[in-house]
Amino acid sequence: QVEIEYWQYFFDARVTAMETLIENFEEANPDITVTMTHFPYADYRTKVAAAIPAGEGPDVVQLFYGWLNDYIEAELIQPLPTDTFDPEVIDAEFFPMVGAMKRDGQYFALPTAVRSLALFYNERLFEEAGIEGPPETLDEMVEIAAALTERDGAGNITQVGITTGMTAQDHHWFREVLVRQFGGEPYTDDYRNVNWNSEAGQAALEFYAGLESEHGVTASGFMDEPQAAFKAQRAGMHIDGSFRIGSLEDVRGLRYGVAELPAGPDGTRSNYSSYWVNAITTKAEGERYDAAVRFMEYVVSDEAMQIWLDVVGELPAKPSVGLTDENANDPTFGPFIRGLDYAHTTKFADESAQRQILVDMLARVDIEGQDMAESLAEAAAAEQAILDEYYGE
Amino acid sequence: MAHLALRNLTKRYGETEVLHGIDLDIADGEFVVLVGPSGCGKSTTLRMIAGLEEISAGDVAIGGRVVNNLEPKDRDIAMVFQNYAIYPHMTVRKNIGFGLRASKMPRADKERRIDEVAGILDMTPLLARKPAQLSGGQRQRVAIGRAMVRDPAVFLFDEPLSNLDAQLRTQMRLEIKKLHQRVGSTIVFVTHDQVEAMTLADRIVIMKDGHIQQVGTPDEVYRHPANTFVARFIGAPSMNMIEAEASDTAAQLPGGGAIALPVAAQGPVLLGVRPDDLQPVEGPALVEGRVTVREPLGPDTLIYVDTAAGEIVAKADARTPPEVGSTVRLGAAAEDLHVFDKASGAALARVPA
Amino acid sequence: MAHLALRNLTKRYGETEVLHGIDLDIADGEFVVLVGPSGCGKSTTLRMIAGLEEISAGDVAIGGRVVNNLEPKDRDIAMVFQNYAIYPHMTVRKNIGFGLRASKMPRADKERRIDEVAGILDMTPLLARKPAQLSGGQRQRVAIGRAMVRDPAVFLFDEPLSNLDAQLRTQMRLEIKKLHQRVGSTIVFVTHDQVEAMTLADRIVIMKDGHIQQVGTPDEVYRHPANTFVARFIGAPSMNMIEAEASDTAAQLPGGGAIALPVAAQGPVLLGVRPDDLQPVEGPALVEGRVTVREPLGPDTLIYVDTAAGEIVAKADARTPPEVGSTVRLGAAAEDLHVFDKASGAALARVPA
Amino acid sequence: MAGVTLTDVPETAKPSSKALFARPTGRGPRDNAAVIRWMLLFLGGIIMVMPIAYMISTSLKWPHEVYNVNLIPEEPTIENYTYVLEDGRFYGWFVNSLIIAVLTTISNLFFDSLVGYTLCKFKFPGRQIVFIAILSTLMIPTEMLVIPWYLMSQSFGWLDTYWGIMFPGLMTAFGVFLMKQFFESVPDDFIEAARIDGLNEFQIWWTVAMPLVRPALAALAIFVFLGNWTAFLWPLIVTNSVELYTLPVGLSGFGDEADVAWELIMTGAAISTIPTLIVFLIFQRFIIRGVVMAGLKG
Amino acid sequence: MFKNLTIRQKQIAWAWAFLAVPVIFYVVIRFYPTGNAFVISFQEWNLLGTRSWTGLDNYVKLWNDPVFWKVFINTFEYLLIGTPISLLISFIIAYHLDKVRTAHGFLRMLYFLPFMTSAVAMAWVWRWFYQPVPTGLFNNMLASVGIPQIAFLNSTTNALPAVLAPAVWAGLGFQVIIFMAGLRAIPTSYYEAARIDGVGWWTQLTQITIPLLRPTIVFIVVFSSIGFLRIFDHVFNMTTNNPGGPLNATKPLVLMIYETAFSSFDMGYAAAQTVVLFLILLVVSLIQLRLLRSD
Ligand SMILES: Nc1ncnc2c1ncn2[C@@H]1O[C@H](COP(=O)(O)OP(=O)(O)OP(=O)(O)O)[C@@H](O)[C@H]1O
Ligand SMILES: Nc1ncnc2c1ncn2[C@@H]1O[C@H](COP(=O)(O)OP(=O)(O)OP(=O)(O)O)[C@@H](O)[C@H]1O
Ligand SMILES: [Mg+2]
Ligand SMILES: [Mg+2]
Repeated sequence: QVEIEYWQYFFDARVTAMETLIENFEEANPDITVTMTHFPYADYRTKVAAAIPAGEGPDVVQLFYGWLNDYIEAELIQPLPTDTFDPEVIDAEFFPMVGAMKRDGQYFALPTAVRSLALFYNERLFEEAGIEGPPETLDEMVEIAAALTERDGAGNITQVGITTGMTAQDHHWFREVLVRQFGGEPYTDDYRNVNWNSEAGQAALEFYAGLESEHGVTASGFMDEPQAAFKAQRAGMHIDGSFRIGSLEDVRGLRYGVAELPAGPDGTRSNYSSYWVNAITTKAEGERYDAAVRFMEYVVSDEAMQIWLDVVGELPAKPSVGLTDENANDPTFGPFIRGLDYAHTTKFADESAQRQILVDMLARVDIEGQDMAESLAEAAAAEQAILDEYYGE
Repeated sequence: MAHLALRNLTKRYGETEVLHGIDLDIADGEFVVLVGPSGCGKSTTLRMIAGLEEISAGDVAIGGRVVNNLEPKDRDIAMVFQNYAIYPHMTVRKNIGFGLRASKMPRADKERRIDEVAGILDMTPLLARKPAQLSGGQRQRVAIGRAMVRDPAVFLFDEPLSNLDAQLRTQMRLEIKKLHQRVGSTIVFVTHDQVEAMTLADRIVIMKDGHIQQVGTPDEVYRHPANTFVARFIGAPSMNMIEAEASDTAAQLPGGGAIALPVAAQGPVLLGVRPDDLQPVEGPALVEGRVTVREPLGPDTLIYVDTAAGEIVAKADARTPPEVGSTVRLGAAAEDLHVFDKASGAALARVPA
Repeated sequence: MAHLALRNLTKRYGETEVLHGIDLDIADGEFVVLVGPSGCGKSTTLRMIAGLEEISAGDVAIGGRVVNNLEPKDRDIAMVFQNYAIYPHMTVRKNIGFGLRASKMPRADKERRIDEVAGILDMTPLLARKPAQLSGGQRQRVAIGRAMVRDPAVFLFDEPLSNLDAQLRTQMRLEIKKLHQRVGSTIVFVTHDQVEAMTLADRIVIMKDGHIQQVGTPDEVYRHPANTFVARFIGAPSMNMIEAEASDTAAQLPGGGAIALPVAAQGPVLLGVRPDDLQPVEGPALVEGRVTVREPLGPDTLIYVDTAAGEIVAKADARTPPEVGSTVRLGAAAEDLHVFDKASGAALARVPA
Repeated sequence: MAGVTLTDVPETAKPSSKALFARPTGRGPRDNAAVIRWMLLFLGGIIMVMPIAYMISTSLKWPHEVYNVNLIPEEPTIENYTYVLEDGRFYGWFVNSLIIAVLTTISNLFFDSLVGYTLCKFKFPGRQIVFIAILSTLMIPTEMLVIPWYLMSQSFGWLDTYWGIMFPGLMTAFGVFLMKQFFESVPDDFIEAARIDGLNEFQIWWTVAMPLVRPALAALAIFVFLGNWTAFLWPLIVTNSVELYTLPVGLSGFGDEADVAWELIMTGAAISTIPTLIVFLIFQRFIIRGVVMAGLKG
Repeated sequence: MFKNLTIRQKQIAWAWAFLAVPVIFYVVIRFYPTGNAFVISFQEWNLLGTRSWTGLDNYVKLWNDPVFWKVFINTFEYLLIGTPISLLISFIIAYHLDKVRTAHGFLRMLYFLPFMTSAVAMAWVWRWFYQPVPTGLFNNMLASVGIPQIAFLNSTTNALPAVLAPAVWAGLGFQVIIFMAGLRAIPTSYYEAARIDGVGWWTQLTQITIPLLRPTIVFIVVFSSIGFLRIFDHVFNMTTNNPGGPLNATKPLVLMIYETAFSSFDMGYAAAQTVVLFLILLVVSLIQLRLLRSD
């Protein structure tokens, strides 16, 4: 009888889903018991960082993909055995961005589910404004947004066409979607070099900042948070991740649709994808290690992915599960799953710091009236500094 | 004119009445002392005169004008508090000058006035000091100075000496007396110390439980107390009280024996006799008993005698006091006896001498 | 045995020596009072006896045993503090019983002892009250009760009465005197009030600036003060001091005129005369001047007289005191004159009477 | 730091109950001033509790109404309260918080006052240094201490225990300083009298000095209780099992990466204010008297 | 042994006996981690891996970090705005509250309530108050009287005061209570004497109340200064989306430390910042206490 421990952050649906998975797993493996512990999301990272190096952690742990480097470097997690997790098979079966979990030909961690971005739109507002359907391109998006924007007598915006906010998901949209759609490549050298300080980057920034300054279809920080404005039905459109679906469901009276992100001027489609992965810590040894491997195996199985999608609403990490007709054409999940096909995953050195740089870049333009190109250059240099320091000069 | 009149002055705190209609007339320039045990309403009376306490009923008139609704500052009074209330963070000069802040006097005049007052109080060298650097008596003088500087029509003192030690008390008592003689203001002075009352007052007002018991010159209240309360309160050690049964001008004593009275009375009476007036006698004694304690006071010695009438205090000659344990027989002249009705405690009128 | 001995008792705070080698022997059962002006070291002495203050040099011996390093609780003493130090959060019973906490007596015995002490102090009905519900005198008795309950060999009192008003003081003074007579413990009592000292003490110790000035019975120190300091300190009002030029048994007075001395002296002397001993005279006067203030005290009246020798206080008969402003001539019997060396202040030995 | 001996106030500054509550009653124009003063203070008080009113209002809203910032909910509901209270774990968290806050408070009352007493009433070499050293602990943010504490708890086996949650807060410099100030107002005579009566120093502190600073202890109790009741970071780090969560840690689960259920947070906040409010109401009478002595004497 | 000590030595023995447990506690639980922070400030450590010595690198980095200097200035802005304002407001409230008897306890509770309420919940409410129209309470009020909108939070100049306001608001109750205690300790006879002397309320306030309240004022100054120099919770909760923003306009030192430690996991750098904070606090406190002592 082996007992192993599993850690993840707290989110009702995730906990429920994992409980189901554990139940199923324990049924199939009566000699193994899995205990799950979960912590509040906001401080999960701190908690894990305090516990695991101290050897207090679990045998199998859920990590954000961006943290992997540090955990590998500190030898806190161990590679997945190649006999069970053949890298070649994984390369073939999983969506391509999972490849980021591979080091020296070995996978260190695997996700059950992944996320991507899509455009949410308020169907009631669309109908009231007589708009047929969601925008296909950025230009269309701006047009529709203009039609949805409302102002009071003093000219203060009371309803935005589209929400914006670098602090939320827009920094991903900017980096991996807009920059690419305006013809650029945000990073080079496996995300070690900032490359968005370019014409494409500038065009992307001009477009993004222009939504407010030029077209007046949005107000950054409107109603504090983009999702709040959308929930309060004071926003026509809203770009967000798949994890938002669950909370929008709770909002009574809100009818919304989901569409793929609008295509770029030249028709380019792009998306950003992120995921949480499961990994085996170095604490697991001997039979616990074996049990952990078996548990990992189950957690990334097709069955687990479908359960995860059904319960949590997160997208399966394998096309074989995700791109089934039923899933890919689901009115809600479909656009996200289809987005996975052309999604990119940023390799962050310090996600919050890198996000902050984009937040500040826009703030300098908005609040301080700095020239866009200048602000862009400054931001790029700052991000480069973070990357340099992280990867070691 | 600083004639001060209290008419049916009453104070209630919520339900409880603590002052039951005080009537009192104080002439211009008079020095009146309010005495009485703790809680009898002395401070309350004074504070109503000052305007610090609301008047529940009755009037306070200063110089013939009813001031009930005037603010303290408009009453032309000054007050010295029991704890001095001098400001610890100000120099003596500032403290004294504080009384002039509200006045429109030119600055130079104010300074002159402060110097003058400091001179009178002998405090000129101390003007730059702070209260912490002063002795108790000096602090007291600062408080008086602050009152004097305004040259008010009426001075109010609330137990100004009670924080001082005996030596200093005697000295300050004298200074206040001198101050009064010099400036001639009306003074109302509160104390619970009867020695202070006796030495300072033109007239003494003895209070108890919110009622006036007697008003009179020190001599009057000492010699002719209106009732047993006043008799016991004035004079230290207290007057001895002996229960007796009177019939006309004679009384039957508890230890047996009879004595002549200075006044005609019937039934149970209390005979009051001051320790000073008791003398060893050979003949018929007022009281007789064993000496239990001897207290030498320097010039005199007090003896405590256990008698049939209870414990009696007497003053004996310091050089040849009776031994503790010895038996003494004490008597008093008839004119030194005070006769009170036992039931009411009121003094019985004397036969005119 | 509770013989108490101080040998060269010295106290230094840092650099400053505040007690300069006190030597004192107190017999078992003796009532000794320490008096002296504020800051003279009375409390310090007492606190070193109690073990609350470290001894800088010298010894304290109780019952013949040096106790310098013993903790207060092991010295078999009890102390009553100036502000009583009774615990506001405990009932009277608990406060009194507090002194027995450390004792190993059985519970029932302790209770009995508390009741006994409460009985002696007349506090039995008050045992369940808290200090806030007691009057000043009652609090004082609680403090004494807490000391008594332990039945210590030595009682130490540090100005226990100075917070009380005059009336209560007189009463408590008596109770302490009675206590002493009943329990017969050794008592060391500190006060700055000389009346207290006179009335309570078997022997008085007069201190000044950390030195003992005189030790003697109340009568001795009153009648034969060792120096001008003692002469002035003991007796109220203070002894009058008149500068004079002596040659043998006569002295030249400042206002002119000469007077006979009870002792032979040469050169500048101070003649001390108590206010009580000054009488109006017809013939050659000791002093002569104008009456400035009159203070009636009840039985007597004090008069303040402005003379060539400075201000002189005298006691006059209360019934016929001289008017303020009138001129009086005062004299004293030669045996009532105290003669001091002007330079040293020491008393000059009297011719045996 | 010992410079905070707040001297300079004369003996007469002793607040008597009479001095505290006797105020000259006004009349005439002063009456009007009093009414205006009262109105303004009341108004100010209302403004002060405005955000709290919004908190309560939000806790009574359905999720869809949360972002409509109106004070009166259109469709008030106690659904959130039922949800929070029906969550079985809530009671467990509540009890955990209560146990921890109460125990920590007791410990602080004991140790802070013991140290404060020692620093105030004993003269010994090193006194000043000890005081300043203790005070200097106020100058390091807790955030920097949690990692060492974690490692420490781990090696002592304190992780995921009540003790582990409590130990860093067992004593605080704030409490020591506060108590030190309060003990200054306890007359030495009380202590010396007890010495003569044969008590040892510990008994003196416990039976004589402590009861005399009861008001101070009450004030300290409120502050410590409040501090521990709302503590978040350390309880989060040190606990693993949901059963051991304190209320703030548990309630933070109402937020996740996607969004924060503000109506539930507000509900939780409203509920968790109740115990502190009760503690405050019980002790507030003492606070005034307590702090008087702390702030101003000695 | 103990018996032979002098009384003074026995006292010392008792004192250390009382201090024994607390001293061990403080050494182990407080000083050791603090010392640790000092050591880490000379190291590089990402919490997960091993530590390595880097000498003064972290300090050099700090010196050259423009964000640090911005944060340094912000921290002092919190101190210099927060302390006097909260001092003034709480004094005014306490001063008047002290004179009120009707429903005194109720009023006092109103002012104390914010001190007891969850900072997270309150920050959210305040954030909503600050929003532009149509949702923000303040801007709606401005709009209703025709005053142009104010960008409270989305501004580099207004954000710091806007974030500070809830912090002041929350701490007011505590300060009011201490002030009231101080006020009530001033003997009424001082005021009665002043009334008899006929001086006005302003003179009473400036010549009597404030000088006599000085010890209380100093007490509050020292503690609220430590509080404002260590401000964190309120800023963090008010700016959760963009901690310390916009453009670091509201970021205090503790928030920077927190981010460096727990989002960037640069423990060495965070430790260096901690050391700086420690020194600032120590110097400020000692100066304040010095000013007090020199009285
Ligand atoms: N604010 C008050 N509320 C209720 N009763 C009061 C108040 N102030 C005073 N008293 C009561 O009024 C009575 C008179 O008090 P007052 O202060 O005038 O006495 P006093 O004669 O000055 O006594 P003391 O010699 O002790 O100063 C006392 O019984 C006291 O308890
Ligand atoms: N802790 C101390 N440090 C320095 N000097 C002190 C200390 N305590 C007392 N003194 C000084 O020692 C001297 C004697 O003080 P002590 O308290 O014995 O006087 P006292 O005779 O009791 O006076 P009082 O009648 O005022 O109580 C005083 O001059 C005092 O200033
Ligand atoms: Mg009075
Ligand atoms: Mg003394």
